[in-house]
Amino acid sequence: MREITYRQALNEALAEELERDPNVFLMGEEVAEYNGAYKVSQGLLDRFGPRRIIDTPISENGFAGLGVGAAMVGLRPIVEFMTFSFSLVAFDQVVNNAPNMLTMSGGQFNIPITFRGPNGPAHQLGATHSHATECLYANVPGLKICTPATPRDAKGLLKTAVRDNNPVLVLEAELLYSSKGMVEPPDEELLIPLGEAEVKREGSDVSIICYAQTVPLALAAAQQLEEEDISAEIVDLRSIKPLDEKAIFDSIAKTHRVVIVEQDRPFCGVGAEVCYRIQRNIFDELDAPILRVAQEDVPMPYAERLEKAVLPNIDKLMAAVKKVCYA
Amino acid sequence: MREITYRQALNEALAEELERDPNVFLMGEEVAEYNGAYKVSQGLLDRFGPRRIIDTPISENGFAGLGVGAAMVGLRPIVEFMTFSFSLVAFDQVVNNAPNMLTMSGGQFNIPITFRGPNGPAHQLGATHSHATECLYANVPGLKICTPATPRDAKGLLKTAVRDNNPVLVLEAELLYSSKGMVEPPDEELLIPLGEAEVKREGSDVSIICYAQTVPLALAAAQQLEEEDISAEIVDLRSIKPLDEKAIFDSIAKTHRVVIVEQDRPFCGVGAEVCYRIQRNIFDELDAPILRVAQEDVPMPYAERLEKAVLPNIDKLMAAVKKVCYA
Amino acid sequence: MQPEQRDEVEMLARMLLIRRFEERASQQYQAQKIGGFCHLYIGQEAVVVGAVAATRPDDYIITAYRDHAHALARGTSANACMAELFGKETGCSRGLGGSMHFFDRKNHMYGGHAIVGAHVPLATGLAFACKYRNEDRVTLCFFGDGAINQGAFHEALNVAALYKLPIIFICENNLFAMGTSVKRSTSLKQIVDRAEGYDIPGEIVDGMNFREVRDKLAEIIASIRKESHPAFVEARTYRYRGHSMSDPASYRTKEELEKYRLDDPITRLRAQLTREGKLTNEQFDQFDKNAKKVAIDSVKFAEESAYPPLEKLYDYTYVSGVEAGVSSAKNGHSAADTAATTEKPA
Amino acid sequence: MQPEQRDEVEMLARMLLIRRFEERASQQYQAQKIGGFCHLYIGQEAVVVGAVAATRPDDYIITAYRDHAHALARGTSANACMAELFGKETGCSRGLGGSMHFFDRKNHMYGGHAIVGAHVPLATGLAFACKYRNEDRVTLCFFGDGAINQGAFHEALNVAALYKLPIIFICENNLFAMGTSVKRSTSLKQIVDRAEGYDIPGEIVDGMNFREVRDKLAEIIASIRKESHPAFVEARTYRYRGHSMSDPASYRTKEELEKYRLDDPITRLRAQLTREGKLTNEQFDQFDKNAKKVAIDSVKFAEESAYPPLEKLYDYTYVSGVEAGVSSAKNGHSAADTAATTEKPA
Ligand SMILES: Cc1ncc(C[n+]2csc(CCOP(=O)(O)OP(=O)(O)O)c2C)c(N)n1
Ligand SMILES: Cc1ncc(C[n+]2csc(CCOP(=O)(O)OP(=O)(O)O)c2C)c(N)n1
Ligand SMILES: [Mg+2]
Ligand SMILES: [Mg+2]
Repeated sequence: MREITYRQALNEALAEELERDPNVFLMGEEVAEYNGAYKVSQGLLDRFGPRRIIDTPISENGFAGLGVGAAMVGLRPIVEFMTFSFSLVAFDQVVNNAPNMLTMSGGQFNIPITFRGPNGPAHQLGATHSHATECLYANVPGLKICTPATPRDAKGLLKTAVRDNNPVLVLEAELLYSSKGMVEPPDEELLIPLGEAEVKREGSDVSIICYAQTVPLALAAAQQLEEEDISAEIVDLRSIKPLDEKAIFDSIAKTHRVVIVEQDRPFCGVGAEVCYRIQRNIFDELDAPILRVAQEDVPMPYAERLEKAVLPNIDKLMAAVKKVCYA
Repeated sequence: MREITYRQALNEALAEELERDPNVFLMGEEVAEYNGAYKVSQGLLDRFGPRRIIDTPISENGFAGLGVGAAMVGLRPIVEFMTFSFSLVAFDQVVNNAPNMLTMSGGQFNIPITFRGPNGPAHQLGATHSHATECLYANVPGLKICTPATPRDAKGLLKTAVRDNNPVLVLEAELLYSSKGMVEPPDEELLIPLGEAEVKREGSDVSIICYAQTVPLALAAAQQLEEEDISAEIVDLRSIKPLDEKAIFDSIAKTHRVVIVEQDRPFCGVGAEVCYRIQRNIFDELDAPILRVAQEDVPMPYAERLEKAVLPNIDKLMAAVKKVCYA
Repeated sequence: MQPEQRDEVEMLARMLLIRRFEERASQQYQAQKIGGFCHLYIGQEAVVVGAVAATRPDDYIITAYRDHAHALARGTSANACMAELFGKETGCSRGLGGSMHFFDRKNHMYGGHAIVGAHVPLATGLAFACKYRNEDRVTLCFFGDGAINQGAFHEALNVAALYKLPIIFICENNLFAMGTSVKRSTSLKQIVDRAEGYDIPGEIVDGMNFREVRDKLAEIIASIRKESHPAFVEARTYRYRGHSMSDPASYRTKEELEKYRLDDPITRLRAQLTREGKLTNEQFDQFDKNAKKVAIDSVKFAEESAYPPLEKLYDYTYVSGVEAGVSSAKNGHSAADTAATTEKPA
Repeated sequence: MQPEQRDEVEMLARMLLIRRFEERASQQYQAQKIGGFCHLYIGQEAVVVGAVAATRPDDYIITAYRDHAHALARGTSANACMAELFGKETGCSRGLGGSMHFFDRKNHMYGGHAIVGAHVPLATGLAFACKYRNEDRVTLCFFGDGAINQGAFHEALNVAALYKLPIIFICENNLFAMGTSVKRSTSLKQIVDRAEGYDIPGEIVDGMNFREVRDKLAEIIASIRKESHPAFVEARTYRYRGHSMSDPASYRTKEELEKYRLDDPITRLRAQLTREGKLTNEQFDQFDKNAKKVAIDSVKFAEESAYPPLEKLYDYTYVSGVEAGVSSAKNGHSAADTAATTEKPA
């Protein structure tokens, strides 16, 4: 194991999959000559050449669709959205063509495509540039969605996504691109299955369900809660779809109290679905109502302190945990 | 009161609002010379002329954006999507430009626009043409969403939507266009506020929360349940956003048992949000887990019996009700 | 490379088959054996058959929802097509796609796509794959006159031009998009002019004339096989029926329709072949009889076929199995996952 | 109607103000007083100022995210612009929009839009409203060379042509979209050719030349006011800085940059006016000093302004109140509604 950044982990995943399979190619705005708007594809053009690392015009709907078409005949495209906020102009291709093709063709065409890029609010980018799209895409049957929070998960999930024979969205966390973590060395194949959550910290009093940018937030809260004698278990979903119900239920069977902290907007957010699954399946395990911490339900303002007030933060999370613990 | 169809109710609402306010215009594919793909705009071109009833090319993103721009300078556009499945190619305009403008401009530009058209599965239209979009749009702050189930609600909600100073989506139910119901006469102004649910049938044993195409389904189930001595209260949400929590909570305070029957897909669907609100706020009122009946989480198949198996139906609803009633 | 020359008489027979198939489909729709939307191709037969006559069987084709003819022209059996309309498991999309979503992988027919314009980017992906793999296949992308106003169309044409993809964009200009005439959907004097905005060479062909379509396409295809590039073809044609089965088409005059009927593509090719002594009346009648029989038989086949089994409901949402190395009990299928979400009858 | 002629010296002063404002913005961004993305307009000043010089104050203008200059050119105060960058309540969008979302209703500046291409349909809506109301206003819609490959752009141009809307599409072709040169984003020899695909008249102007921009725009505007129609202008220009503050712009050579700097729009107009005896060196220096002072003062103003109060967080999601007749305690605001959804600190 060695310590690398989340960005580097993604870069390694891309390089390894490009190396392994000549059908894999990377396409998107500024991915080649510019080495990626966020430098995730650094060096790949040099290494793999312009046939496989392809710059596109600003035509998200067009190149997302191109990717789906190429996948129909067996290529394995990795399509980068500069951010998932821009995937909204390609929404139709992502929710109609990619996931429906298998059904509509009676099983003739599966679509082995990976859509990836940063997702969710970054820092002061305003209402149009701060979309957390996970719940929008999770609603769509036929898509798989993962949301890595650590360099190791980023590498392992992205590699798995590329190999999956279905359309997979890898929703990265821009604010974590420079964060560091321990990852297996390059000569050890690292594949993390989709649909498996991970307990990032064990605890006994309350389960905090989190993913992506809310994982470090939850871990920080757990530390603070420790000082107040509340032992929090941190369950990182890692994949939103398929959802690892068992990991969630197992944790709650231990703690009987849950807070879900999510980076998306509240109305029909990921936490709502998780909450439904919990109360439906293990209602009697619950000693308190399930609480959620999400964004406030307003368009993202630019001003820094307003943005902070909109986002989930440690104060809100601590308050929610204490509430479910009646502490 | 007189009996008219849901389609006619919408047509009256459009005509009355066009008559009342010269800033109101109707725009969309085939709305004028063809009198509407589903004949909702029948006769409006003859009555109001081509300046105000406007046919468009097949450019949903373009004309949705045109509507938003026109609304910035005080017009009150009614934009028809032939169906909301086609709104997915206009997703960016509907979720970015319409609802964010007020925030982004610091309150300078509100967008008094109405997007309307049929939403949700109709009959054997397949995966691309059967989208129930309510949960996708409900996630977006700045939008309001209503889902009328009866001719009276259709007329009253659409008229209110046109007068609202915010972007409102009126998600109509194609399968109900020809259904009939009692509506106030044309000389009585009918305005139904957004954000107010309606108890469509009183009951004491279980609350069934429903909207749009699931309202007649719930009413049919209630009748059948009656025979089995289960008294179901039918709460028609009418608006998804704002959501009438009070009406929901009041009903559950009486019945202590809930089934939510929704026409959208399950993952992060409307029912998930409703469920979260209930368990969070009136956890102790619940005598059983909340159950939901939604679509199966698969792309809509064409074959009739498979489509039926995917949709919520009376058998699934009855089963869920009996389960929460431990009957 | 020489443009492929398919036997003209065989191609005429295929046009007849399309015509007779569509007539049966219409009848069966009215008898409520077919659900959903149903868009017939009658009148436009020379476009797709002319185009197919100029292609190799391994070239790619893709189209919109008015797609029965594209499958039939490519060799999908009438049985599989009719069974699809009936929603039967023997259908070309196993009854899951329906009229608007015909697919036939074996015959390189990549759909059948029902969101206007949305398949045009897919087509660039097919063409991209050919170029990526250094194959000399050409992709034929069909769409209507209404589709040229969609953003997806625009983005795809620009990318095709930029990457010099081996693709032909074929606009089947039948003068109407539902009830909207071309004049009311774009300000262009002729649709082909749109290609100029991308520096893509454009051509107009008489879409009622099989030979003209075939020869022009053959020429373009030969050029593309020599050196990859995109091309645009406006095929001027006409649909005799309404937009879909539910459209009375009252937006046009009887006279207009009659004018086009006089130009019928089947009659025209028949006359040419007869004049040239390549076809007798008896032969034509035999072809027609045969086409009718195949169409009728397809109804019988469809009727007798089984419905897709309910147990398979969850089988087409995800393919299970991943490429290499990934293993997990939970990976690759969602039935268990989703089953928990909504309620089933006890 | 005569094209408006604004005083050229005043317009030069406005270009200077833009230049000095952007320099301050750059400095303040580096000092981390400004957050998010920040795109500077330095080098392109003649485009928007030339265009504004040809318009009436009640004409509509709308642009993308490189928008500081468009507000300043239209008369938004430097104070309000800088305060917006600082996220302060005195900003032109009350600190809620930021660099990419400048709005000024009073000065008919309709944003400041950050999704590439997405404001082009909005522009057609502004123009539509003018035509609907029988006003003779013209809408100026600015966008970059990268935006012409978005579907939204395409749909908007077609609709504008079809409805004959009073709108000028102004492509500020600064040769790059982030790091992608125009040559790599479209196959066109010149961008203006794209307008042909819609039958919209197109013109190229030297975007480094104030007078050329103004005169060409004045001519087009006069034509539109006489009879409503769309027009397309490709303004050839150059941005001296990187795409945004975080872009080192290593995709272009120093020589290329220097070549354009020699053509500087401010230097050029200054030289013209000086040659013609309309401007002395002293006057110019005074303008420049003044511009610098206004920019510096705007920083002070921004610094001293208050942040938007937290209590107002929910005030800009919905306007309360509806038009007529609708009444309900619950209608029109969602604070209570949403407050219940997520947890607040105790
Ligand atoms: C994005 C989208 N908008 C609207 C529709 C509804 N619709 C289906 S076909 C059609 C007309 C298309 O006309 P054209 O492209 O000329 O093809 P044709 O039907 O003439 O073959 C419309 C509006 C759709 N399927 N997709
Ligand atoms: C739909 C969308 N895709 C991508 C982006 C990211 N992005 C912002 S600006 C830009 C380049 C635009 O270039 P151009 O249109 O030439 O304008 P310029 O920056 O040169 O003024 C890109 C790719 C975006 N904002 N929106
Ligand atoms: Mg047509
Ligand atoms: Mg540019």
